[in-house]
Amino acid sequence: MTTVAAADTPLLQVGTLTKTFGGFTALDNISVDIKKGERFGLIGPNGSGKTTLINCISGALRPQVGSVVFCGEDITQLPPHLRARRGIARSFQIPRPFRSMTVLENLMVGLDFAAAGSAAAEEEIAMSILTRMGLAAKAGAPSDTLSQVELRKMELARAMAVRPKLLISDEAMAGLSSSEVDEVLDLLISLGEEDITIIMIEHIMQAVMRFSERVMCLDAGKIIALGVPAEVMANKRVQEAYLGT
Amino acid sequence: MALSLAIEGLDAGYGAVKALRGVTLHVEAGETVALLGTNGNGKSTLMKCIMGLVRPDSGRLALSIDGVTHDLARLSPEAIVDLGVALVPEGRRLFPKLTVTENLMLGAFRKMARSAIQQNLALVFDTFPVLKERRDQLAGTMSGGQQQMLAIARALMSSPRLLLIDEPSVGLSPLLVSQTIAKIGELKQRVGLTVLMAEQNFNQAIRIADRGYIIVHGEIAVAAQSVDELKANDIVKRLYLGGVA
Amino acid sequence: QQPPIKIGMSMPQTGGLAGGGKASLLGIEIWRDDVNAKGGLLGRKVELVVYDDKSSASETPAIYAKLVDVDKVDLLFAPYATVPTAPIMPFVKQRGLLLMGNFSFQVNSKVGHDMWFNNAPWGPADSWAASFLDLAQKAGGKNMALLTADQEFAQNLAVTARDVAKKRNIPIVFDQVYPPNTVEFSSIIRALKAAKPDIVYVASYPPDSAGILRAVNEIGIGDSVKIFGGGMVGLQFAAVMSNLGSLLNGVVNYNTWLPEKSMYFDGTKEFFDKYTKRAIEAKVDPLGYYLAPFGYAMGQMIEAAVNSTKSLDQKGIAKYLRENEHKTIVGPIAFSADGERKETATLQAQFRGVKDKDIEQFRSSGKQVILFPDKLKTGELITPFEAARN
Amino acid sequence: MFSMDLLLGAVLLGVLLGCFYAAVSVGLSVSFGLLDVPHVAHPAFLVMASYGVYQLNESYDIDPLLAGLAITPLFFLFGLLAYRVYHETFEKRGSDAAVRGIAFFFGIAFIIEVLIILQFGVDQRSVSATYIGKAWRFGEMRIPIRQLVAFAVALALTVLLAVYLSKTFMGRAIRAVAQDEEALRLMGANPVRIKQFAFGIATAVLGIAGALLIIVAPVEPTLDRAYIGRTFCVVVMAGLGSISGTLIAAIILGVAESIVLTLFGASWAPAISFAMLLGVLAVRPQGLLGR
Amino acid sequence: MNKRSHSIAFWAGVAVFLIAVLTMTQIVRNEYPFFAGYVILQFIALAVAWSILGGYAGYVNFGTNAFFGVGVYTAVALFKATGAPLMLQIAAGAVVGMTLGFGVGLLTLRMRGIFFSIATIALAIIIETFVMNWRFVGGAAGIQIQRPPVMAPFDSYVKMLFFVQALLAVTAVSIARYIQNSRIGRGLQALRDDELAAECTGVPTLKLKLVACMISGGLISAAGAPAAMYLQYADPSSAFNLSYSVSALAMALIGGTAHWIGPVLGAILLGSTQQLLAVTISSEVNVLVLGIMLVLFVVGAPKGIIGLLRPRYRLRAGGKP
Ligand SMILES: Nc1ncnc2c1ncn2[C@@H]1O[C@H](COP(=O)(O)OP(=O)(O)OP(=O)(O)O)[C@@H](O)[C@H]1O
Ligand SMILES: Nc1ncnc2c1ncn2[C@@H]1O[C@H](COP(=O)(O)OP(=O)(O)OP(=O)(O)O)[C@@H](O)[C@H]1O
Ligand SMILES: [Mg+2]
Ligand SMILES: [Mg+2]
Repeated sequence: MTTVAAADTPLLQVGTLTKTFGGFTALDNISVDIKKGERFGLIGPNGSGKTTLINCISGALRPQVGSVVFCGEDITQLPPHLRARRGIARSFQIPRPFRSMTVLENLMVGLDFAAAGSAAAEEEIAMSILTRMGLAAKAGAPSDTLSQVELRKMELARAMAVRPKLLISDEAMAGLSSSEVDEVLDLLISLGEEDITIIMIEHIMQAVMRFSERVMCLDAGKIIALGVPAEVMANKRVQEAYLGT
Repeated sequence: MALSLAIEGLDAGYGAVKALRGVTLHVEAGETVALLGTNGNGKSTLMKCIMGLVRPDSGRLALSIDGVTHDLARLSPEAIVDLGVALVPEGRRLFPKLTVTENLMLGAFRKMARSAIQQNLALVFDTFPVLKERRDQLAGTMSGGQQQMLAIARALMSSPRLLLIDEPSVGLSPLLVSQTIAKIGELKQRVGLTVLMAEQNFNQAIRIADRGYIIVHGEIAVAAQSVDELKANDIVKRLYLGGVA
Repeated sequence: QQPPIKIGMSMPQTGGLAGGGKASLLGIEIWRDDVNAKGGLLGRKVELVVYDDKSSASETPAIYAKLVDVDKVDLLFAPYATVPTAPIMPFVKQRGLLLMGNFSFQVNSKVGHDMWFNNAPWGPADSWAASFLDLAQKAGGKNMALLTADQEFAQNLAVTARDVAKKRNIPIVFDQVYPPNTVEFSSIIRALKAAKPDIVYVASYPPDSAGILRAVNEIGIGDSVKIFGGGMVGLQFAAVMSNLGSLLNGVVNYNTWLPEKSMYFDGTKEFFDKYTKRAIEAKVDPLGYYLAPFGYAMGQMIEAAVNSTKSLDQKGIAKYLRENEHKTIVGPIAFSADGERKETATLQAQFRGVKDKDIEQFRSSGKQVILFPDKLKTGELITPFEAARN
Repeated sequence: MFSMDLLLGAVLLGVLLGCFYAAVSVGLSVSFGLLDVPHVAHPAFLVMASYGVYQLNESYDIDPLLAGLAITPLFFLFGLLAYRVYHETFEKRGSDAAVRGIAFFFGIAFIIEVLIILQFGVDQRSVSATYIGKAWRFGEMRIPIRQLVAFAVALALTVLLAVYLSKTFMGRAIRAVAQDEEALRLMGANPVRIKQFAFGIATAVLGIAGALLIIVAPVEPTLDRAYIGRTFCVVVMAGLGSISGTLIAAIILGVAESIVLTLFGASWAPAISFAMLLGVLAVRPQGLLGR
Repeated sequence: MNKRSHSIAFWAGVAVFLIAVLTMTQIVRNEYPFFAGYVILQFIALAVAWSILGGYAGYVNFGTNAFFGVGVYTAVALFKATGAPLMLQIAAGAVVGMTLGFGVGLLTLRMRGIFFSIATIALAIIIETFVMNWRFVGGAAGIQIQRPPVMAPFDSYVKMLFFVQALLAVTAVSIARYIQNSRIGRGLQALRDDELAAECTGVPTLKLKLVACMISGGLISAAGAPAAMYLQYADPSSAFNLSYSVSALAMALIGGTAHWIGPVLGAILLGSTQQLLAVTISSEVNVLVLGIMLVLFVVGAPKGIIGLLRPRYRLRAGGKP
C-alpha cells in the first residue's frame, strides 16, 4: 500500500518539452504530471504530437528542450533500455515485432531483459499475459504471420511483459470491434488496479471516456485541454479540432 | 457503368491456416458494402483474395465489367488493378522513403489513371489538405493518421471503379473518420464508385453502407440486406453496439 | 618398368601471378617431354605433380607438405615468384630438401638454406640497381626519381636502388610508393615531372606498368630525363608489349632473355620453336621470353645433376649443382653459396622502333637492344629519354 | 614540392577520375542502391563488358566506345536473364535474401572470372583508339583525352538516369520497388518485372562503363576484386539509390585520391579515401544524399 | 533431452574431440594432415566467430580479413620485438582484436545494415595500408619468420599448431554456444529484428553489440595469430586477403546461422573442399567449382545445411546486411 504522501508525488513529470523536426515543431513546451496509478488518456488530431510525446518519454527520441522525471529521477538523458528497466514500457502505433521470433519469444525478450526471473517462471508469465490478451492460441506462431490487429495486441502484450510501472499504449485498440475494445479495456483497467500507471492513446472515444481518469488533448504540439473526460470532451477547441461534433 | 463482383464458395488460407471457408458474397454497381467481423476472422484475407494477392484454394471470384466477366482467381494483381480495382491495404503499406507526392504519383501507375492525374490530385488534396501541406515530406516520417490518409489518397489516384478499403478509419481522429467516411460516400455519388469496406467503426460505417456482411471464423455468418437489418442483428448488437455507454 | 620420377611443385594458375606461372610451367613441361623422349632420367620417366597455389602465400605450406608426405615426390621445384615461395623455405630447410627456385627474389637471404638454387639470372642483390645506374651515370644522370609499387618485389628493388644511389651520392629527388590497384597515374606523373629528375627508376607491377607509360606519354615527363625504366614488371609479357606498342620506345628495362643474337645457346632455338606452337593451344604468353626458357633450364640442370650423380640423392645433387657450371638454353649458369647466380645475367635493354599492335615484331632482333651486361651487349643507350622515343 | 599549379592540376584530374568512378558505379547505384540486390558481382560484370569491348576492338577494329554501345543491348538482355535467375532460384524463396545474396553473387563473380580466364587467358588486355594515349593541351596542363571521354560519358549517363528515375512512371516504380513489393503490386505494377527491367538497365549501363574501364587502363580477369571496395564505397557514400549523389561522391573520391597522390605520396591514398568514407558515414549515416 | 544433459553431452564431445586431436598428433607421422587440418580448424574458428556478430546480431561484417590480419601482425610484431611464445602471441592477438572489435562496435552506433558492412571493408583497407607502411614488420615486402623450437609433447611445430588451432576452434564454439543459449542470444536476435523495439523492451543494444563485436573480433584475431608461425612468413596482401571475409561469410551461410553447429558444418564442408580441390583438380577450374558450390548451396539450402537437417531452425537463420 502506498502512503498518501507518496501518492501525491507524481510518477512522471514532463517539463517544458519541445521537439522539432527540421523547421517543424511537433511538440511545443509541453508540461504535465502523471500520478501514480493514474489512468491517463491522450488524444488529439492526427499529427498533433501524441506519438512524439511518448517517444520522448520512452527515450526513442530526445527532445531539444525540457525534462522527463520518473519516480523522482531525471531520466531525460537515459537510453530507452534503462528507462524500460526502471519501469517504462510502450507499444508502437505501427507495430514493430521481432519478426524472426514467435509471439511467445517476443514476450520473452522483455521478461529476459527488463524483468529478469527464472526461465521456467518467465515462460509461465508470458503465457498468462498472452492468455489475458486473447493471443494464447498464437503463442507459437511466427510473429510475421499475424494480422494487423493481432500485431497491435502483441505490441501491448510485449510491453506488459516488461512488467512496467508505467505502461504506454499507442492506439493498441485501433481496428477492434467495440466488444473487443471492451475486453482490452477491462484488461487495462485491471492492470491499473495492480498499481500500474497507464497512458493510453486512442481515437476511439468510448474507450477514452470509459478508461480515463484524466484526459489530455494535444493540437499542433500544444496542450489544448487537460482534465476529467467529460470536461475535455465539452471543451470547444477540442470539439472543433478533434471531435468534429 | 455495369460492374459487379460475385464470390462463391471461396476457400483460402496460408498453408495450414484456413482463413476463409466457403465465403459467398456479392457487390453490385454503385453499392457500398460493409464487411464486419472481429479480428483475425479473415476480412483482410478476403480483400487480398479479390486483389489476387492470396490465391484461393477453391471457389469462384468473378468480376463483371460492362458485360464482360473476369475470373479474378486467374488474373495477376496487376491485371486486376488494371481492371479498375484498388485496395487500401491494412497497415498502410506506403513507400516510406518516397515523398507524399511520389507516393501519390505511383498510385496513378495504371495506364488509365495517368491522364487523370491532375484531377485526381486536386481531389485528394481537397479531401486531405494536410497532404498538400506535406507534399514533400517522406511518407515514413508522417504521423500514423497522416499515413492512413495518404494510403487512402494513393488508392484514389488510380481512378478505381471498385474500391476495397481495409479499415479506413484506423488511426484517424474522430473528426477525420467522419470526414473520410463522408468523402467516400460522396465519391460513390460523384464518380459512381463501388465500395467494399472492412470497418470496425460500426456507427460511421453504416452512414454510407447500403448493406453488410458479418464474417465469423472465416465464414459468412450474416448477410444483411439493409442497414436496419444489420443494426437489428444479434451478433452486431453484441460486438458493436453493446457494452460501451 | 620402373616407377616414374616425380617432380612436385605448386604453380600460380589463378590470381595475380597466373600469367607468369602458366608460361613458366609450359617451359618445364617442354623439358619434361624432351627428357622423356630421350628415355627419361636414370631410365625412368619424369612426371610432374603440379598444384595451383592461387598466387597466395597461405596455400603453399599445405601443398608442399602434401607433395612431400603424401605424393612422396622425388624432387621439388618452387612456384613462380617470391610470395608463394617464401613460406616453404623454412620447411625445405627443416626437412633437408633440395628446392629449385623459380624467379623469386632474395627469399634465401635470411633462411640460408644450402640446397636452394634459383634459376633466375638476378645474381647479387644490388647488381640490378647498379647496372641501371651505371648506364644512367654514363649518360650524365645526376639525380634520381624513384617510383615503386607497394608490392614485395618492387619494394625489394627499391631498397637496393636507394642503397646504391646513396653509395654513389646520387640524390633522390622524388620517392613515391603507390598502392596496388592504382587506376590513374596522371597525378603521380605530374608530381614526378615537377621534381625534374635526370634518372627515373620505376619498379612497377604488370597492371600499373601500362598505366604509367600511358600517363608519361600523355602528361609528358620533361626533357631533363636521361633514362627511364629499370624495374618494370610486365613489359616482358607479350600482351602488355603489344598493347603498349610505340609507347614502349625509349624505355630501358630489365629482362631475362631476348631474341638478340648474343642470347642463342645450344637448344635455345629448338625450345622456342616448340614453345611457340604449344603456347597458342595453352593460351599462355605467345612469346614466353621472360620465364619459359628458365623453366626449361631448371629442368636441364636437374637432368645434368641426376645423370652425373646417377642417383636421386638430394645432397649429392645439391653438391653437384653448387660445384659445377651448367650449360643451359639460357647460357651457362653457376651458383654462389646462397644459391643465387654468381654473376648477374639480368639484362637491361632499350625498346626501339616498336610499332603499335603487332606481337610478331618482337620476335625479330633490334626491338630491344641489350645494353647490359657487357658480354651480351648488342647496342648503346640512346639518350635523353625523349630523343629515344621516336 | 607544393605549388598552386600542381594542386589545380590535381583537382582537375581528380574530377575526371571521379567521373570515371561514377560511370562504373552508377549501375550499382540502381541494382544495389534502389533494388536492394547485393550485387557484389557488379564489378565482375563490368570486367566482362570490358572483355566484350576488347573482343570487338581486336577482331573488327571497332572503336571501343562504339563497341561499348554495341554490347549495351546484349548486356541489357544479360541483366534481364541474370536477375531472372537470381529471382527464380533465390529471391522468391528467402526472406533473408540479402546476406545470402552476397554469397550468391560472390559465387557468380568467381564463375565469371574463371570463364574469362578460360576464354581469354590470364594476361592483361587493352584496346586501341585514336584518343588513347593522346593529351589535350590546356595552357600548361595536359589532360589525357581518354579521361575527358570518361568525363563526358559519365556525366551523360548520370543525368539521363537521374531524369529517367525521377520523371517517369517506370522510374518512380523502380525507386519504390524495394521498399514494398506488395504495395507496388497494388499500384498495378509487377514488381518482379520492374526489378528485372531495372536490373537490365543497371547491367546495360555496364556496357559503356566497361568500355571506359578498358579505355582508361588495361584489364585482367581478376580486376573486379579491386573494384568491389571502390564501387560500393561510392554508392554507399552517395546515399543508397541517389544517382546525383553517386556522381558527387565519386568526384569527391576522385579529387581526394588525386590530391593525395600528387601532393602527399601515393602509399597512403587508399587509406585516405576510405577514411573519408568512414568520416562521411559518421556524420551522415545515410550517405551524402541519402534519405 | 533437457538443457543439463545437453550440456553434459556437449562437454563430453569437446573432451573426446580434443583427446582425439592430441592422440593424432602423437601417432600420425605424415605431416600433411596437420597442414591441411590446421586450415580447416582455422576456418571453423573464423566461421563460428563471424556468425556471433553476423548471424545472431545481423551485422554483416565484411572485415573478417581486417581482424585476421590484425591477429597475424600482432603476433609478428610481438614475436619480432620480444620473441614471445606462441600462447602469448595468441593472447595478444585476441586482446588487440577485441580492441578493434570495440572500435567496430562503435560503428554500429550509427550505421545499420549494408552501411556497416561497407564501413568494415573500408576499415580493412585502412588497416592494411598501415601495415604496408610499417617497416618494422616488413611492410609490403613481407617478413620471414624463424620458428622457435617446438615444445613437448609435440615432435613438430605444425602438429603443435594443429592442436592449438583445435583449442581455438573449441573455444569459439563454446562461446558461441553459450551466447546462443543465454539471454544474450535472444537480445542479439531481438536487436537484429528491430533495434528500437528491442531497446524499448529493455535490451541494452549498445552493450550487446559491443560485446558481440569484441568477442567476434577477438576470436577472429586469435584464430589468425598463429598463421604467422604456420606460414613462417607474413605479408599484408596474404594476411588481409579478402578471401577470408568471403569464406567466413560463405561458410556460415552454407552451414546456417541459426545454431552454432551451422558454421562448423559449413567450415568443414567448404574448408575441406577447398583443400581437396587445391590438390586434385589443379587449375582455374577449382575456383569454378568453388563458385558453383557457393551458388548451389545458397540457392538449394536457403537455411543452410542445418536447415536441411532440421527444418525447425527456420527461425533465426541469417540476418539483414
Ligand atoms: N522524423 C520526422 N520528420 C519530420 N516530421 C515528423 C517526423 N516524425 C514526426 N513528424 C511530424 O510530427 C508531427 C507529429 O507526429 P506524431 O506522430 O507525434 O503525431 P500523432 O499525434 O501521434 O498523430 P496520429 O494520431 O496520426 O498518430 C506530424 O505532423 C508528423 O508528420
Ligand atoms: N501470412 C500469413 N501466414 C499465416 N497466417 C496468416 C497470415 N496472414 C494472416 N494469417 C492468419 O489468418 C487469419 C485471418 O487473418 P486476416 O488478416 O484475414 O484477419 P482480419 O479479419 O483481417 O483480422 P484483423 O481485424 O485483425 O485485421 C488470422 O488468424 C491470421 O493470424
Ligand atoms: Mg501517433
Ligand atoms: Mg485485417
